[in-house]
Amino acid sequence: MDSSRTFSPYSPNTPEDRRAMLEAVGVGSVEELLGDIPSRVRGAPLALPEPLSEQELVQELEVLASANRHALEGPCFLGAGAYRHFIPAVVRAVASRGEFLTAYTPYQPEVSQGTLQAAYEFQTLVCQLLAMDVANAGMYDGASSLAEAALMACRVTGRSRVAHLNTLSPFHREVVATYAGPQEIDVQEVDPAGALPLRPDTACLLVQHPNFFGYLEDLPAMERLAHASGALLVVATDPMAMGLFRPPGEYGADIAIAEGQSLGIPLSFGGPYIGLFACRAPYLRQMPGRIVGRTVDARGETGYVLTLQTREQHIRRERATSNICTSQALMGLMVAVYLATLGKAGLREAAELCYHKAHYAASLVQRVPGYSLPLQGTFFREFVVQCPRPPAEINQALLERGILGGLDISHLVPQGWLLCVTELNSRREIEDLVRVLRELA
Amino acid sequence: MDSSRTFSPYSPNTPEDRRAMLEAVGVGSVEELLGDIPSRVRGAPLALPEPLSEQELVQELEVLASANRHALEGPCFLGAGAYRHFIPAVVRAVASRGEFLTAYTPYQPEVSQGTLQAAYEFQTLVCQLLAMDVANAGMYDGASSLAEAALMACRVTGRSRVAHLNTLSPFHREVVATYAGPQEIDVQEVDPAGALPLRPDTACLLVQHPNFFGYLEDLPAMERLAHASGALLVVATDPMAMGLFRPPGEYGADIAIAEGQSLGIPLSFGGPYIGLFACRAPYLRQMPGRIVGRTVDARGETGYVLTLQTREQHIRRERATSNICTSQALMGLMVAVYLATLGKAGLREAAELCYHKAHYAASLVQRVPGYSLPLQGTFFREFVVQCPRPPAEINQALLERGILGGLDISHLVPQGWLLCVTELNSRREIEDLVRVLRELA
Amino acid sequence: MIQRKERPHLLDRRLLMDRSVPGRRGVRLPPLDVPEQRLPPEELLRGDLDLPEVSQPEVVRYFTRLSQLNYSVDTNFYPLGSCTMKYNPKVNDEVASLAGLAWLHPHAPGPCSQGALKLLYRLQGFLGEVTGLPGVSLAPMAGAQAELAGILVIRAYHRSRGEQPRRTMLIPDSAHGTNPASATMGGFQVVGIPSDSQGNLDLEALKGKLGGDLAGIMVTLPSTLGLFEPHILELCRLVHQSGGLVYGDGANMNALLGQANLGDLGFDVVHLNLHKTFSTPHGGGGPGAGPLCVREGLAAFLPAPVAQRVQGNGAEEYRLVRPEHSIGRLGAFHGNFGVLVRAYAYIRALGGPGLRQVSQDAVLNANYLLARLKDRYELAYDRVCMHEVVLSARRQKRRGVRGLDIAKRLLDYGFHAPTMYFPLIVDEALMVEPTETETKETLDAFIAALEAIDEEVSTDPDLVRTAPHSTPVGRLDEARAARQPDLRWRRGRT
Amino acid sequence: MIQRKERPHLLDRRLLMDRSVPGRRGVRLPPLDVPEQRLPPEELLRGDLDLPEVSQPEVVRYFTRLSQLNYSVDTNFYPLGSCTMKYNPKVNDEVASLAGLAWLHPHAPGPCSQGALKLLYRLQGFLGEVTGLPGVSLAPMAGAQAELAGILVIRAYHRSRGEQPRRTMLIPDSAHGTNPASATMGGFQVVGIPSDSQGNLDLEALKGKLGGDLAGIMVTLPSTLGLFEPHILELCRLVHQSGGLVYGDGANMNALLGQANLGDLGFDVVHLNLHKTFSTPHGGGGPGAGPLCVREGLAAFLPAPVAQRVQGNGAEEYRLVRPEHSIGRLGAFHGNFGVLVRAYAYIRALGGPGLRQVSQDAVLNANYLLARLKDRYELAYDRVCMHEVVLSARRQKRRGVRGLDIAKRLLDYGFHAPTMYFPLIVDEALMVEPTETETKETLDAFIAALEAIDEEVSTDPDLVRTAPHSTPVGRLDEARAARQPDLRWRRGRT
Ligand SMILES: Cc1ncc(COP(=O)(O)O)c(C=O)c1O
Ligand SMILES: Cc1ncc(COP(=O)(O)O)c(C=O)c1O
Repeated sequence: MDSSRTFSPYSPNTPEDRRAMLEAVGVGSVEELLGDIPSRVRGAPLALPEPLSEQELVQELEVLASANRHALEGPCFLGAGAYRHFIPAVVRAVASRGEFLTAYTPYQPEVSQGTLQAAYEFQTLVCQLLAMDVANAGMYDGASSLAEAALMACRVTGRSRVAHLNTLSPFHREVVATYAGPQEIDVQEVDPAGALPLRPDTACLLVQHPNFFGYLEDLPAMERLAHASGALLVVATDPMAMGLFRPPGEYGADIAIAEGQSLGIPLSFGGPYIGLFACRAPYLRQMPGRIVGRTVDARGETGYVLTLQTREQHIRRERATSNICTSQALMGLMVAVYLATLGKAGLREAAELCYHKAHYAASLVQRVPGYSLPLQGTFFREFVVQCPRPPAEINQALLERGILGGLDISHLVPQGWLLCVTELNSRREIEDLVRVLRELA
Repeated sequence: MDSSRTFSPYSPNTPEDRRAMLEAVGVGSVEELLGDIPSRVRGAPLALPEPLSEQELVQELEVLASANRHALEGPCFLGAGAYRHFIPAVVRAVASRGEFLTAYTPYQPEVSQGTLQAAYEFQTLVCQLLAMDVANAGMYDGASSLAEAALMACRVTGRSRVAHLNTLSPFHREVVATYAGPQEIDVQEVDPAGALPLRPDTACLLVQHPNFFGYLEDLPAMERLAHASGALLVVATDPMAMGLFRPPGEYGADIAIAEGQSLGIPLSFGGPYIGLFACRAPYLRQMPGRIVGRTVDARGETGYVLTLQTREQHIRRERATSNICTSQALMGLMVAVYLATLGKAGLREAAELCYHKAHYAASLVQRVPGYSLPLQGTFFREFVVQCPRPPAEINQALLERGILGGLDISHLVPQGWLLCVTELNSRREIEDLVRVLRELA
Repeated sequence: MIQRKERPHLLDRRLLMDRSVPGRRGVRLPPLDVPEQRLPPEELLRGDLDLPEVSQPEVVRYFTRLSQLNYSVDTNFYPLGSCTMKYNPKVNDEVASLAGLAWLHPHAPGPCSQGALKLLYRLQGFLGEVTGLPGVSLAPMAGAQAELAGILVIRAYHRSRGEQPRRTMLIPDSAHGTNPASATMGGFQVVGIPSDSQGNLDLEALKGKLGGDLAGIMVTLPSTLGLFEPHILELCRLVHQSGGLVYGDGANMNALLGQANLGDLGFDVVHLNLHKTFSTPHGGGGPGAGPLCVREGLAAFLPAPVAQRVQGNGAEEYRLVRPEHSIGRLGAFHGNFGVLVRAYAYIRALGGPGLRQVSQDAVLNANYLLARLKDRYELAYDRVCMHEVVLSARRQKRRGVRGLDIAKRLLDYGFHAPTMYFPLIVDEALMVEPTETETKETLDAFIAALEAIDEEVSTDPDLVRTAPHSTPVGRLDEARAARQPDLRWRRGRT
Repeated sequence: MIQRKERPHLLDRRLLMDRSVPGRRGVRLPPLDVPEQRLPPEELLRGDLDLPEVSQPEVVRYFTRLSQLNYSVDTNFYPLGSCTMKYNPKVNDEVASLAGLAWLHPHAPGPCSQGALKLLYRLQGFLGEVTGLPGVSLAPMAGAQAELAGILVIRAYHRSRGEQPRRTMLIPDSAHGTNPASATMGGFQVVGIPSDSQGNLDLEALKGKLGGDLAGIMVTLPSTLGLFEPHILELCRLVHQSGGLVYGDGANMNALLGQANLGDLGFDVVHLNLHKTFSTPHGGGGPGAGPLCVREGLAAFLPAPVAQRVQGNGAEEYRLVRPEHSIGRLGAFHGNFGVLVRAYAYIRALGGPGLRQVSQDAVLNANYLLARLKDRYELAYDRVCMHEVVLSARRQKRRGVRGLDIAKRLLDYGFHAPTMYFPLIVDEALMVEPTETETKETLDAFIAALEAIDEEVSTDPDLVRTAPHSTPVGRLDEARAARQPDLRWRRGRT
């Protein structure tokens, strides 16, 4: 009965099929076809665990999954770049359709109009959301989008210095550094308070808005600062905030990027997410990434194709605007379905729910003796709490009560704790949290 | 912000749409269209709970779901007509496709070839499995199929008495009684041991094989018994057992039915399942239910249609072979995908896994002092244990240790306990069970 | 060689068994982890088991391609009259597949199934409220089974009163075929009642059929003509006066949600089709669910089981019980639970006002179609309709094109056809039920298609008569299918 | 009026914004359950937010119909060379959507993410074993990003040795475009190496490029010509001798699974494409995952983070760490975890022998196509191939039909086209990669289609030149798309 270990359920051909094919090829065994492989690198079978049947596989993964505490398992106040939002079932229903899921990049547009039209929708939605002229079909994630935006700004301006505020996510900052370093681009931190003029060789000013700490920046001032030095203004934003706050395009941003995860993509331990990437029209040909365009077919019917490919690596090779190839198309589809489902009123409402709940939580927290909100200004759904004891201790105590607390950012703000509240946090959860904080005061 | 309570996300038309439509209709309000409804039955709004947003709905259902202890949550030894088997992911992937899920009964065959061809496959698979000539596209469940088989036998023979063995599932027996009663058909229990000749007015002998207690019947003897009196032999079987045991067709069954749930259908607290229904060719026109046939289209291409509809209620009305209309088509699809995926070797293996594990469990249980197997013969994956104390107590004790025990059948067999073991029960689960039994001896 | 316009990949229709290759398989099973046991004697064992042998990629591709040959609500408008092909919310499928529901064993003991039982209990309450008939059993697995059950309730009721057996069940000529079939299965004699010139039940004819043998009447409300019976109160009064009960076929409840209390109207027993009114997906022909709702005094006869709430020690507790004089079980377990979960979710999402809006929109959409189409297509009855409108292609027939042809031609326009030739009493019937989940734009496009087809009937009737032209297969030979039944694959035949 | 053969319902291509109707929406949100807070000043708030307003049924129908316009592995054979379009097991999608994985927060503290970290740790080990390069980072989100990361590892390595900067990166002319693009992004000067007449890298040319400025070489193995570089050992030796490192583009690893140890071959750094070799679905262009595997001495430079196992108090514990000299982060978090889960599941389902069988079948399938097609279509290089075969339509071009036309005509036959015009060094290239998950029958049907098209090239070249004819849209005007970019919907334009 153990014969079942010896075949792959995913490969159809049987020993007889193989024999017939070998005969057609005119060889006696597959080994003969592999003759170019030096014999001394062959031999040892792979030391991998025994294959599992599907039943065992599911069991193993269930054990691994249940060894995690996921973000829907109970109250959760973690954010910091990845957000717990409600995802309507239609998003999953659409994105799990095999025709979307198991297609490649749409190289044959005549049989890929589904992927292409969806990407065109995505580009439209990104432009509408960010109030920008043009958008690409999506990048790996928000952080790498920001890095690519910095490189793009250097190409556009011919300069090689990138300035960013000190309120930028440290994760984003690291990724910018990874991408900028090899191109000898200097990455420089500037303090938004002391808004000194930028150095004249600055290609762009990177501003996160809301910033890593959840607060809005003074974008009009940042716009003046950047443009006064001939630098581009690059804004990294959160798409859920776009339901409530003025978009980058209305502040004169030249490039706007965002982590798209908030829009219908599950947390999934950090990925796959998607980077939204948009810019002003004049910079279009310096944009990285896939772009879908509308055109006509031989009969004059509307159709969609990948376009402006001369920017891309497979045409331009070492002179391409980026090396990106496979990106996050399916996530773009999910974003499009999410936004279509929530629509104009829904996104506004979702953003407002986040806003009101976060502000309610903040108002309660700061009334607990010992806790304060050290930062001034307007925040969206995240804010920094200064705690009376190390946030790590607080998180530990919360976890014991089944609550996932905020992110410990005491390395950035003394006793700092970054708390996130979304529409998924009920009033009761918020009040339970505050009760525990009071105990820990 | 609470405007969202006032609309249905499932209905698109807006107040403006409605206004335009009312104008086209030429009335001022929908009320006017409802004028035929007597005013005294109108008025009071439905006293239903407040509508929920999708997010709240999911939360409510999650609470309800988690108030159950489901059969994959830990060791489970319950069977008795509903079985815990592994279901490959492809079954769910296919059955959740909107084109299958949201289609109606295929009344327009030109745009329903998916449903129709799948049903034809299902009919083929049922015939192959049961070794019968023809099958329909499925009935509500196994028990109602047996009832319909009894009625059919009465139509075929012109007789009005139905005999069944006392090893028939009490649930099936009840359903047969429900259907037979109004047609003044007598339902009579016979003892397989004392194989008296059947009364001459007997239309059929109903035999469950494996029977309710998990054991095979002496089908050759039953065949002689039935046919000797001119009665039909109706066999109710379990499709998983068909991977291992001789099928009803090889024993001369005239009608064979089965509960199809074992073949890729989740337990779902008892439904939806599907009844498999097959018979010998001469009785085809007395068969209830939908039947799909192969034919050709105007261009001579193969196509499938609902056929032999003159048996059915929508044509024949009060002279129909049955009143069945909506049945369980989607479950038939799931069965077809399941059988295609397991295939010939897989179904055999799955059945053997059940057999060996159940027999291993039986061998251990009967070695525990105080426990015995009161029944003789060959069983498949279920067997009756006679316990040293009331099975209810044993089940309670098991539950406290996280194990779902067997079905208490002490009303049928003194201290009787019906234990089911499938491929999903690991050796360890079996041995844990036996350990607890020993404690309870 | 392949034609310019053909879609060859949609035409590889080989069956699984024709694709079977010895040794292929789609899934691997776990190894045996217990000592191998002795198998029973050979003569009990199966010899050959002739099932397909295909790999997993082939299974996925085969069924995915089959699915693409289907028309569905998820792809376009499905105005199939009497079937209420409304949108099936995706979230309902998701909640029904939560492991705590989808993997709950039907024999799970009470403490292990409180969530499911509570759901059933609450759903019973919801449906009792919707119909105005508080006794509810969720056991029937579809409308037709509910009809049988309801008929048996009526039978049991009469028997319980110890009178002489009442054997007559009145059924209007417009009734769905399941009604007479169910009545017969329930042991009654079916007596037909004609409709009058307005499409209403002929009250005078009814009066002639009343009497001591009358067990009851099966009425569909609105009728299958999409019309609300204006004499319904009188009808119920008359039947009750004769000692009969009134059965309501609730398949058309989408017209009445929140608009009328069926109990107040005089119905004694009513079934609902959750797969119609309550948006559970039809699955290509099921599963459905047909809850049976009865007035207080009949609850003891309901099919088993029903869910009950009891005050346990302190906390409330739910359990399944068998009504005292139950007509019995209809299936091995508790009905199509997975369908019931979806209906529960639907009701919770909409609430009372939402359900009421459903029927309003359903009626408005139907009347919009009626108003816009009646110049081109004759109405079966020229009056306001409820949730569906029955057209007649009489006028087109005079120009040589049948309703069937028009239905088939609609497929070319990308729409599903209406229900054809039902109700039987309407010549060339085309029964159109738009449902509330369609947009005005979709209705407009459908109207435009029917108008264009009416043009074609004049300008190019042959185009219509030979339709459909753009579907995966052309018009199918149903006569041949019935004459030479080919109902299963057989080795060596193609 | 509608044409006989048209499929109008597939042609309603209106965009969401064109379908938008004020007041419609697809989902209801929960009511606010906390006291309403003061909103910030008006000037910070958004004025109009111009998003579509559509109902839920419309969303489902719109995207379902879009999906039906797509070709996919789930529908038919997808022999797109270099892309490894193999079957994507459905179970892998299911396990990736388990709540414990799909809803795990990336900042979840260690004790809350042990299952995920263990999975990552084990997957690193599996991939180290598969490549023979034990240092593994799962952070790169696709092949191209892994290339950049790998290039940066090479850069960091050279820097760590304190030598003068090495700036030259050698890249064969057959390389995928991502290689030169990544090398440039990594700060290197790209120097091309030609292929010889056998399709092998020209060793003599290589020798001429070696020297003190050499940072390394990027080699694809098998090459994009589907050929195994016979001089690979020599090549690696030469590069190493010059102080350079060898980067292996592992996109074609499907040919080598279990057949060759890349570390033993001499590679220093290799990326894998999990969305190719390890069967994770391509999603219409991602997400992918591009783990980077390096030899022991380079592990300290790997991109952050990597998973590590530590012996906690008694029990083992997993955590994410930043390698000591890491080139840094590539994304905000830990890579495309959801993709990694699927690849993990794939490896667990197949094990060592299963993976080895994969490459054997992939190579056999490709050679079968080669053997059966070479009489009709010229081979780029007339020798045994690995997992893919590169044909040339030179012969057909002489008859006036280009490779592009043949590719488009294949769509009419229900097959996806091969990769066209790549590698750039092959005239009229048609690069065919069957993968191991296709049946012999499918390959035979594909061969028959290519044979039939070759006939058509002689008998009816125009039929081929104007193909495709049966697809949802005809041949698209790509030049116009690039000349007049129309990249988004705008109000008032259609
Ligand atoms: C009016 C009417 N009654 C009864 C039924 C039978 O319901 P079911 O198909 O659920 O058995 C139908 C179904 O088409 C119907 O339209
Ligand atoms: C040979 C080769 N290298 C690299 C890549 C780039 O990989 P990705 O698309 O994952 O970025 C590809 C993808 O097509 C490829 O074929």
